[in-house]
Amino acid sequence: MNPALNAAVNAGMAPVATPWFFYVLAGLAVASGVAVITRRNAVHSALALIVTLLSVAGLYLMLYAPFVAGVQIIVYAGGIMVLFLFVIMLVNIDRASKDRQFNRIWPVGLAAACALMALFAFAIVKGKALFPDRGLSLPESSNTQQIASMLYGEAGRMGQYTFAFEIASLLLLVAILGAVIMTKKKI
Amino acid sequence: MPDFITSYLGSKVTPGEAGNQFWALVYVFIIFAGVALTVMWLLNWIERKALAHFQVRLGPMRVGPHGLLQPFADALKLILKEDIIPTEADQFVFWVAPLIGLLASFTVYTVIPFGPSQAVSDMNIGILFMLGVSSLGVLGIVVAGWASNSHYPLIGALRSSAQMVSYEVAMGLAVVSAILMTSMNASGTGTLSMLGIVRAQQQQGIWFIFKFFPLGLIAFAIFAIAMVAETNRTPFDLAEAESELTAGYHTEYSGLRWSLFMLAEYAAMIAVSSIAVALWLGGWMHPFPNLLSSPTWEFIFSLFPGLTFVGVAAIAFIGAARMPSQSFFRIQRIGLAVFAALLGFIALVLLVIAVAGRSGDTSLAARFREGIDYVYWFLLKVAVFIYLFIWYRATWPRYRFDQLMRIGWKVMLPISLGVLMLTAIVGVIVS
Amino acid sequence: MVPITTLHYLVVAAALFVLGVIGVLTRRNVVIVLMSIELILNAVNLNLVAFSRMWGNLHGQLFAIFIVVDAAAEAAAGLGILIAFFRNKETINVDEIDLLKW
Amino acid sequence: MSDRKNDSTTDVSVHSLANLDLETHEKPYLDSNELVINMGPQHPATHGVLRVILKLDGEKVLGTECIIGYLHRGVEKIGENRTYAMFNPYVDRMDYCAAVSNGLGYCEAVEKLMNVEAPPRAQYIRVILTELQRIASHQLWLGTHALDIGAMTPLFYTFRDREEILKIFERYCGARLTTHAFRIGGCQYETYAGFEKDVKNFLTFFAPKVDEYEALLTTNRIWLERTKNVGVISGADCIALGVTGPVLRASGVKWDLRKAQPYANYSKFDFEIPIGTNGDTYDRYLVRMAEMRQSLRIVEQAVNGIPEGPIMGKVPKVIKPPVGEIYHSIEAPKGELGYFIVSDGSTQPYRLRVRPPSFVNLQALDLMVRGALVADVVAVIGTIDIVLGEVDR
Repeated sequence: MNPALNAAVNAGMAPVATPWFFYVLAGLAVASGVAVITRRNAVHSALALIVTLLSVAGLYLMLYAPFVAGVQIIVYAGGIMVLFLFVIMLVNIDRASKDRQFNRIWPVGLAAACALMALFAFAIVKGKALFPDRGLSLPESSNTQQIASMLYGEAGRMGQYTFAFEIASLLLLVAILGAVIMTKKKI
Repeated sequence: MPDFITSYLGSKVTPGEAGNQFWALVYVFIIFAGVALTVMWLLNWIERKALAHFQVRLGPMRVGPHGLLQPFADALKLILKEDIIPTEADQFVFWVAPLIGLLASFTVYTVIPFGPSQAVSDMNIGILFMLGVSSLGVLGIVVAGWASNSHYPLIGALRSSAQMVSYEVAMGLAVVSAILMTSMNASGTGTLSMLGIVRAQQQQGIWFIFKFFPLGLIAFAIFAIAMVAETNRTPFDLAEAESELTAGYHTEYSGLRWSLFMLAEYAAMIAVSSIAVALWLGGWMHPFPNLLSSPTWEFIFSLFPGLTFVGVAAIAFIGAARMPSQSFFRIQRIGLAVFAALLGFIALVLLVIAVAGRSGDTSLAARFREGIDYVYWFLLKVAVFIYLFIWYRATWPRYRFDQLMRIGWKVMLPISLGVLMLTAIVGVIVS
Repeated sequence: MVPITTLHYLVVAAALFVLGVIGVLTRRNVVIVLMSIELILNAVNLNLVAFSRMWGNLHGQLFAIFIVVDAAAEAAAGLGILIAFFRNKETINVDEIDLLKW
Repeated sequence: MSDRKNDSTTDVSVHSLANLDLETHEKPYLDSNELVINMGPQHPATHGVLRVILKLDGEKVLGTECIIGYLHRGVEKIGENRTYAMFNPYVDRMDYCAAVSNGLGYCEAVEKLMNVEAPPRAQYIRVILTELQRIASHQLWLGTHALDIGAMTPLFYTFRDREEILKIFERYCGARLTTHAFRIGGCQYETYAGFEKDVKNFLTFFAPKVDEYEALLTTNRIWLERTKNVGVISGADCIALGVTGPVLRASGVKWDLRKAQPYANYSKFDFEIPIGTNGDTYDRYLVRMAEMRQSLRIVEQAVNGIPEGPIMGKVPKVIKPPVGEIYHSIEAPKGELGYFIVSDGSTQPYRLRVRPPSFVNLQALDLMVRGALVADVVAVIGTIDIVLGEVDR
């Protein structure tokens, strides 16, 4: 890189991953997460969930995990959410959105969630020391290659996760078959 | 400041790689504005003219010489039209749907490699990002169909979502086989980066369409078919099949919102064509980069951009000269002549740059020449695809939904899987 | 501005997790319950990736990928069950799914 | 006509509209995929203002109901309030894509009622113009049908060539679409100078154009997939429903009124009746393409053999047919076009009834699209070749 460019970078054109960026993404994720569980209309919820997923993908990018971010976008936002929308359209939700939205035991559920939140808060506050303030920088540029070599192994050696990977594919196959059989009217 | 600019122009990396937000923003702006203008004006005009000439008619002729200003008139009309939102529609979703589609198809442009340093960013997961983001476009369509709260748009949306999800599978497998080819080098590591894929073709001295001869071609053909389905164009335009679903998912849309859908669709056309060019047709490289790489040939190829503009300018001049001689056409004739002169001036500038940048390797002109070359060859290849899109539209009827799904799952998917496996096997044997 | 540490990500993940739990425990609409489960899985993923960064290895990211696969399987199966259920019971309210067979 | 009566005993299940159940949803919330949509009256592919109510299961058509009458003008009632000659232009407005054929049928019916005959030269002119009109009508059908199936370009090709026919009409009688070309008893106008040359030019011009259309479509894979085995109807079903014209012939029934009950000199011309075998949309396409070629043959023979002589028969100034009734039908481009006229001896018909081919053929729609997909409905509506002006009258 040439010196002028370096100077320009140092003069305030900081790299993309600024704290500011984190707060925007985190805020978006949480705010639309709230929208997911409060919206009356399932399509609105789904759209809010897509925003959450995309902001989480952004957080992955900030964590130097580009491949996970890509997978998140392509599988979650592009695949699973389209499936969700498809199903929401198939099941007529007009009546569902006029129904009561929360079940009868919602205070209990909320209390349980609050307890969980308290637990998390406790753990985070007390266990601050457990999470050292270090961001070991992973080499972003070879992220995909490293993941690949862990999944598939290299030079004839089986990878650490090859077996798990195969099982995951089996799980997907079973899920597909199950979904097809369950949705068929007549088998 | 000039020093800053020249120093940047000398940089061999993309602004994203250099971590230079300012230049990245400038790039994003240039590319988005360029794409929007190309789509709105050039693509619109060319599609209507080409289609008209396929169909033994003239196409737009009135607004501007040979209808050159027609797209602007149309854009103005669409902007001024009443913005209708049906009462029964879901207001917010109806409003946001075209923006989703637009955002998805424009975000893709951040990783398109117009040249080795002529891209916004060289993302490590470039192709994955592209496929992912372009698959988000379907959300806009689905949501638009749902929000209209009307039957035709709903059927259009259902069709479109099923179609896009199905063809994405074959498309992804074809892309994977191209990515596999990038790993056929000494170190055996491939890449997902768009720039990296083109560079791999450069290093291996072959466009991937010709690699492992029939395999690359088949994968490319699969992609070329799937990308037509991805962009909802004829013969796979079932989502907006005019004769069946009136207008499919955008039946209830009008005015500006409708034009946003069109903008998104055409931008997506350019985007997927760019993927095809980058993955199989050598991206920014001129033809036969390994054979014709001597300085003389470099010079000859660098003349092409200028000569293209000379040709276009000549066509425009001939058009001006052939205008009927009534006084009514006088203003049009003058307009066309001015336009031709403008094109000629651009041609002159390009030729001057090509000649001036020939000698040195470090001078500013040389870098300009290189940049222009890269972008020119890339865009030329993309233009071929755009022409093919128009040609398809003029030639073919539309598939039926079950046939479309059958082709997607029973023909394209097995073939692309087979090609992927064969590519892997051949790659292992070769290396 | 404070530099972003692992703890920040943990807080975000915890918030998403709790939101997901609230959704699962209180909503009636099955589709939204399934979406809340996706929220929970995302929170877990975010934790894993943050820890992966903290420890400087990729195992966390790999787990995140496996969880995405799992989420896809879960969504397919869950929505399949939902459609089958909807066809038989004419409802998508989770508190009306109270019979083991019908 | 008699043999048709015999065949009508053939057992076919004509689906009644009652089993469509549009109003009563037994399971309204249950079958998530069931959808009732209105196709038309404002829809790009219903060829005017036809309204088809489709009951769909996803994309599959469970049933259809045609709602017609949006273009009803009471043509038959108008006929009872006009003199015979005054009513002649009205028939052009029924099937406005084949106005000349409509006029021919009406004029011949009245002539038959009055027991006069048009002179030979008039007969030849009539044959030339009606066969040209048949080509024009089929061209219009081809263009719109292809457009329905998604091929844009044939529409412009056919309109370009149809223009040549319309030019001949315009030069002959001043009008292009609703021509009012014939009069009761013959023709009003003598052919213009150069008429024969124009027609012959058209013959040489048009023969390769049919090949051009076929080059675009006949072996096109997508066209084949979209039309083969789509909208299949058997010959027996056609006869039971009264379906005539190319739809009937594509189902393998060799029935053409030009051969079966020759009128207007058709017995003098040498031509073939193209028939299909499967009765699907593709066969109907092939039959119509072949009919265009046959029409060219007829026009060629007619224009070469056109005799000299008067063009108007001996018809009184005030047309008052004797008391009686008459049914006369001709082979219009779309099928059997019949006129039933009851005369009470006055200057106006006592009752006038038209048997329009489009109206009768449209009945077959439900039979042809049940179990097919939405896209097939459009293809079948196109292939039946309806004109709403004629369906609704």
